[in-house]
Amino acid sequence: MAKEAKQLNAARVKQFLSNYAIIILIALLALAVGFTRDNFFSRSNLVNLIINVSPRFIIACGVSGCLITKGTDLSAGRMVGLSACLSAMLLQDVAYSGRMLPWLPDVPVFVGLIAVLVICGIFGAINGCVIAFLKVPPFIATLGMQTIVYGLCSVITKNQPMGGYKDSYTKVANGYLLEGAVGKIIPYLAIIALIIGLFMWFLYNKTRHGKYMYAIGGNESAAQVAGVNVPATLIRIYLLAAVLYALGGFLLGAKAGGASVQTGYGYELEAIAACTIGGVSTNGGVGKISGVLVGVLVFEILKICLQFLRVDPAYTFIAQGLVIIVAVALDLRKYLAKK
Amino acid sequence: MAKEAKQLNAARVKQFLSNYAIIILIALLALAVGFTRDNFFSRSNLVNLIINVSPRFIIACGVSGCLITKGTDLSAGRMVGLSACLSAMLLQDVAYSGRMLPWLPDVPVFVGLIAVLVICGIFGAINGCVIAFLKVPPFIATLGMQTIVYGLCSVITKNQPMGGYKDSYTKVANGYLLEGAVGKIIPYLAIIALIIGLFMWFLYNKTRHGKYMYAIGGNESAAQVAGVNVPATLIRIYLLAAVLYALGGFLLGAKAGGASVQTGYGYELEAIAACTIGGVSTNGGVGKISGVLVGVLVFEILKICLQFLRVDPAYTFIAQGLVIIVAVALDLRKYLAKK
Amino acid sequence: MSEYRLEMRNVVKTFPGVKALDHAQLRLRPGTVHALMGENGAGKSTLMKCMFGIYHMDEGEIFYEGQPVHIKDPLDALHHGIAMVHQELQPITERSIGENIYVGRYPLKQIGPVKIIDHKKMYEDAARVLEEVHMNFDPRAKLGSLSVSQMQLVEIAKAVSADCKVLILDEPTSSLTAGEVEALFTIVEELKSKGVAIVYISHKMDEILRISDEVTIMRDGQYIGTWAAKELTTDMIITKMVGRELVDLYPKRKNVPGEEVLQIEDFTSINPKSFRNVTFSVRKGEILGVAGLVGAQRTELMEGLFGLRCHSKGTITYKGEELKINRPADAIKKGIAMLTEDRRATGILGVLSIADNVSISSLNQYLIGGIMLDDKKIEQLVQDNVAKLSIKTPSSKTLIQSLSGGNQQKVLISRWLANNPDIFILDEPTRGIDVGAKYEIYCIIEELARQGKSIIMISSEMGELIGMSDRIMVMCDGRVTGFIDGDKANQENIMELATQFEAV
Amino acid sequence: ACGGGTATTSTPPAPTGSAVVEGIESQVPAGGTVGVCIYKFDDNFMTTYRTALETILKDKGYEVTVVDGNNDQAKQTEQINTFIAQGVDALIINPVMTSAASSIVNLVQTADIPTVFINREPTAEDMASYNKCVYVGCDAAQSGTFQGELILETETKGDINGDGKVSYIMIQGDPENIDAKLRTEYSVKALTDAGMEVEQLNLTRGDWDQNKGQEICANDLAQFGDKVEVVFSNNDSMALGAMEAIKTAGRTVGKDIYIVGVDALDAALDAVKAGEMTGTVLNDAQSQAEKAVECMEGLLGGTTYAEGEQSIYVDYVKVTSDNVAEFIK
Ligand SMILES: Nc1ncnc2c1ncn2[C@@H]1O[C@H](COP(=O)(O)OP(=O)(O)OP(=O)(O)O)[C@@H](O)[C@H]1O
Ligand SMILES: Nc1ncnc2c1ncn2[C@@H]1O[C@H](COP(=O)(O)OP(=O)(O)OP(=O)(O)O)[C@@H](O)[C@H]1O
Ligand SMILES: OC[C@H]1O[C@@H](O)[C@H](O)[C@@H](O)[C@H]1O
Ligand SMILES: [Mg+2]
Ligand SMILES: [Mg+2]
Repeated sequence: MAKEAKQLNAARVKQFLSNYAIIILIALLALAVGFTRDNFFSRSNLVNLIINVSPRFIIACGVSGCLITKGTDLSAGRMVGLSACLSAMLLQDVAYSGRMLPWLPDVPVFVGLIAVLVICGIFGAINGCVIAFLKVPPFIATLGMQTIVYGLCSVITKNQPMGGYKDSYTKVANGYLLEGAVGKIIPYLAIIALIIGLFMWFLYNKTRHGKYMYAIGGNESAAQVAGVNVPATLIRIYLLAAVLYALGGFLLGAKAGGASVQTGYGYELEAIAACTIGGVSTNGGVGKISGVLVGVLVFEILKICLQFLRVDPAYTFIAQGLVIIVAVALDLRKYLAKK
Repeated sequence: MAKEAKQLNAARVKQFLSNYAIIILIALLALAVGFTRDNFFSRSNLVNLIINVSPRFIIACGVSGCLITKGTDLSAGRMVGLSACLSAMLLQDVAYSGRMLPWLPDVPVFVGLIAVLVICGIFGAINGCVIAFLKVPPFIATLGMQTIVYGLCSVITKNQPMGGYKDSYTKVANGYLLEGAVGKIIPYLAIIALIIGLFMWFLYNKTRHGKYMYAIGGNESAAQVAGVNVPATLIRIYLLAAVLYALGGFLLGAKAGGASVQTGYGYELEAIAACTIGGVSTNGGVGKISGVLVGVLVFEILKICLQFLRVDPAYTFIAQGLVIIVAVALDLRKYLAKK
Repeated sequence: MSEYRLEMRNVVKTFPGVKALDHAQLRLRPGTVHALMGENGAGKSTLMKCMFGIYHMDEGEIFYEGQPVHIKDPLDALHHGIAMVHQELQPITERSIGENIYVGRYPLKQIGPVKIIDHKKMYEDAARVLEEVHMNFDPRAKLGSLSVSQMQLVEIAKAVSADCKVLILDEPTSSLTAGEVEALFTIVEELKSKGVAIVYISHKMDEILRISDEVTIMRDGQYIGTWAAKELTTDMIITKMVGRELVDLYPKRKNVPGEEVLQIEDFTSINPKSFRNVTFSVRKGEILGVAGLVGAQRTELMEGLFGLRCHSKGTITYKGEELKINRPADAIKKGIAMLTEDRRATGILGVLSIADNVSISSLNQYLIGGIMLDDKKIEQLVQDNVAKLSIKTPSSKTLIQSLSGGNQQKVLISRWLANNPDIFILDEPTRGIDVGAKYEIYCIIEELARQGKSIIMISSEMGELIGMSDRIMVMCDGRVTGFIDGDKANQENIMELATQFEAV
Repeated sequence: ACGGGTATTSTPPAPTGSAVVEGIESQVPAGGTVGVCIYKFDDNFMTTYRTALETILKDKGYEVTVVDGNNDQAKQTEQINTFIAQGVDALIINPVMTSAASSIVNLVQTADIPTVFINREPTAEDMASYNKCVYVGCDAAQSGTFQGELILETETKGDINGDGKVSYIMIQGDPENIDAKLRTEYSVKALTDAGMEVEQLNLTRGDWDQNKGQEICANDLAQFGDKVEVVFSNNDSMALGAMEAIKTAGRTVGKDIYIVGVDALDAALDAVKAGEMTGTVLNDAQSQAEKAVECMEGLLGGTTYAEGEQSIYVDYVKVTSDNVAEFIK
């Protein structure tokens, strides 16, 4: 009996290690960097981390639904760009000389936000329809959409970079709750990300939509014969995803203080990688919002560590690539119950 | 009876139209451009088309095996780049002042080619092993590899673009069989692509490896039960794919007369799109080399047409994105089990 | 009110190259069990899928309680009170049992302005439903942790809990054992008394005669007729189904078991709950039956022998040579073949042709110059098998996924025959196969044994085991509990061994 | 106007200098077809450049096709081939890789099409073989030097904390780009040439991206804090992102930190005006475009260029709060 308990403990420790291997590795890296470099464990570095993570987490939340249903969304990055550009066009300061749309009256930030969410949402819905009704594989449908959205963005911005935002817009990304007395404590960005995270958690775990999503990912024909409206669910998923990319782009633009057609480039791959590192299975039906957060954190901590270590940029690519592979390889052990 | 025959014919025409819809559309576009623009139907334009298609076809052949086994290879583009850069480093003219490796003696073209094929092949084999043994999903494994290969390429080239190739290297891409008397008739590139195409057709249809590949794509665990050595087959597939990317990169470099870390960027998505347009199913188990050729042709004809039509590049993106989606939407009818 | 709950008239449905339904019909009375019978490929499942809105009919009408209806998709069918247990299981393995039962109709509760899933109610209800089908599983457990038969029970629970007016059971017992079948029958009786019209599809004659009130027989997509079950005998049904008479259920066995060729010693799984300390041997030309309840680990054991699962200790000796089998390819090389239990998951290569499916394991034999495949020889092989096993298919290029279940099974058998194995492990070889084809498969098995091959046959059908085996090995809970000679075997002595659980 | 006769007389200028080539107006009647190859369409600066170019050419009655090389030399080569097949009268090429110039020169020479290279300079050696090709552009090293000079022109010459050395962070563009390389090198060289001691705190790759500029700068400010005196950014996009990080970190440009970019984007000019950026460097797209068209017309009119005289430079311009008003539209 006692022996068994011991064995069990050893096995548990092993399982714990392999379940959380990548988190442990990144934590160790962070510790190592923290003890060898100044200011790594500083409030401002923590705030930076939170600020970098927030929009990416929102974008990754969007893509997670697509992945859970065995899909993907390659248009994510370009939608982020479109949203950032549209936000820029709508929310430039009226006093700014280089305004894209000089005839536009002052648009309240909130109105601008709604507008970009709606516009991107439409493209998301189109993604969903193409996938659900025309049965185009998500990879291809969203690859096409990626190209189309990029083209459109290029048309509307005339490839011109934009800046000169009004303060109320940049404030969204650079502002803090409880500023002043106690110092800058909680970035608005963190609050927005938190709200989205909670909303998504609720959606995935407590609503019919969430269950449908997991059911479709687990076995699409089973879901269908059980009466799940598969097309409607898929369309909702891709639409919601696009709305989240739009929010991500809106925030990213505010954070950077400018946008161009290039904005958001490559974010889809990063988001997909983060989700997968966080345990969202590309085989469908599996994935949690908490996992998505972990995946994004792993990436961003790695990036900050590499910059603190002043690693040559060429090598940072190699490190990031290795982390993607190793993280997922380690993580998959959970699922590979030995037969 | 007669009535049935007629119905059958109508149905056949309909099926023909839907099977070949995208080809017909592109052919119509080409005809329209040909009759409204000068020099479209010219020998030199045809040769251009063939030359543009050749390396892309070779690359798409490589990726097709991955797709047929329900995988993918996002590292294709960067491998093309690595190969182009390595070829450049090995095959610069010894007399060229800006040589990357000034200490290198003159390397025969053939030796250079073998070297890059072997080096890329190793990375391909690593892809295969990560996928087959560590069970990392192909999307993630090759995404990681994409980043790693890019980083490596950046390290070895020090981000320096390279040129100054020796004639015998550029000749591979710019030379013609039967040059002289009758004029430039058959580009070497076309011959190389043809050989590869025939080889791949043979491999896919007439060998065990090909059958195993389709079997794995059709149902991996059933293939395993049937005695297929799944890991070995996957490794062979990713290895061969990388060798083909290497060949593609080698030719692309010769064709462009230069190479840098940027070379090959984005080629994987184009190749995957071309394969899918050509009927390679992302659900696995389905796909033909002739289809791959069709897919690549559709893309390249479209590009040339758009340039002849002088379409604003921003709009060419939109057109290309639409073609990807529409082509696959039309094509998939074949596979949609009648309900 | 019409006399019939549901009526299908003149249903025509064609697939590329196949007329699956050719003016088929069906009339269901409330409160009756209506058996739908026919050979593999007769069109039974297709007809049901038309009723359930999975397929759209080319021609024909459906009347629901006398009114013409158009059922456009499964959701529509569910709204009409039609529920279906599908021949092909529809498991969502990554989700809980409870969620699988309530997928598509999760109980909701209102919280302020939003409706959320009522998990508590869902799991309570699920527990109750499971109890009804005599399954005492935690509804929160992952469905994937169950065996195939347990998943089938969950499917039944799902359909039963739908509170339906028409219930379609398409081969619900294909992987159930006797006890579970009894439980199912009790449920069916209850539903019948509540006035539900039930369609029951099965290839098991005894079940049909026991449970059904009416029988409709189909052949080649056509309607043959409907009879009251009381008027029919097994032989009559078979004659109407097959279109000719079948005299025997099992062939006369003329095989003579010879010397022992295969010895398994102390074979133990790495998984403590699976097979352990298994020792047995098989003779040349012997048919060894393997009996046991669901969960007896018969499948796991055989998969272990075939290299699909890991073992922690034990030896396999074949003709005096100890074999190291780590994956199926190793076993195949040594002349061992295995027809797996789950045809769809580990058998067929769906989008590939019949030719490819037949030849995949034996390609080594058809090489020209060691490299190129000899298409002519392969085609010959396929044609021989199609003829020998009377596989119903338009051509050898047809995709296997468009064949009926029974024909798929025959294709898989021919895959292994092509390999000319010495030892043939068959896991439920006649699951879902019609009587005519069953007899053909038995003949093949017998002939193989006569040629001196050794057969290991797992089956949950007692009759089949008793009728076909020279010896029966019985397993319980991962252990071998005994052997019975074929001619001495009967229900009772098998069950006794099959329930010898270890005292805890 | 651009060279007449076979020999234009300017010598290749030193990095900081420039030479404007005088000559006769082109006599070729406008109305030919021109193919323009841009290395990549979504490049900010090249967008301004090609818009200017298109406008000038169209105004002069040319039929223009502009194509996007997508940062892919192979693709651009294909586009050049298609232009040749189409039979354009002249080509204006912004090469993806200057190292591939010799191949391009080969192609256009065989087809005998007059060609103007812009923005990225091929080596003299590569152009030498074809006397109907010429390069018009800026010398990227000059923009770097100007960045350094902008810092030297500040009160403290970049050494805000007075410790005798300029501590800077470098936000680099895509390092393959010759501009990125030379700006990185020459901005610092200008300081050291002026006798300043420098310390590079960090060099990070921002790929010309504004958001990356913000993140990189924010991270560096967190790590090095007040040590950072100067932020060198290879272009304005990244500088504008860095500017956001500087604001958020509570630092004040001009007082405790300096930041310079290149390109003179509208937003950057605004920032310079507001004192939020120390300065930027104007890459004069309009003048370059005019010059390129002039040279093209010259070539069409029969002008040829001798070896060693095939590069024509246009100057960069330093922008500070003093002269920024001139540049704001
Ligand atoms: N999706 C499909 N595509 C093409 N042909 C099909 C398809 N589904 C069924 N068929 C064909 O229709 C016919 C009827 O098949 P069905 O599955 O209804 O038979 P069944 O009576 O249920 O047989 P079984 O007893 O083996 O389950 C068969 O010939 C089969 O090959
Ligand atoms: N350790 C375990 N954890 C979870 N499930 C298990 C475990 N061991 C066995 N099972 C489940 O119990 C099932 C029953 O085992 P098995 O399939 O061997 O029974 P069987 O006698 O072959 O029944 P059948 O006649 O249906 O094939 C297994 O398929 C497996 O899913
Ligand atoms: O090549 C791309 C780069 O070109 C530079 O000239 C410019 O200053 C940068 O902003 C960037 O556009
Ligand atoms: Mg059936
Ligand atoms: Mg079993």
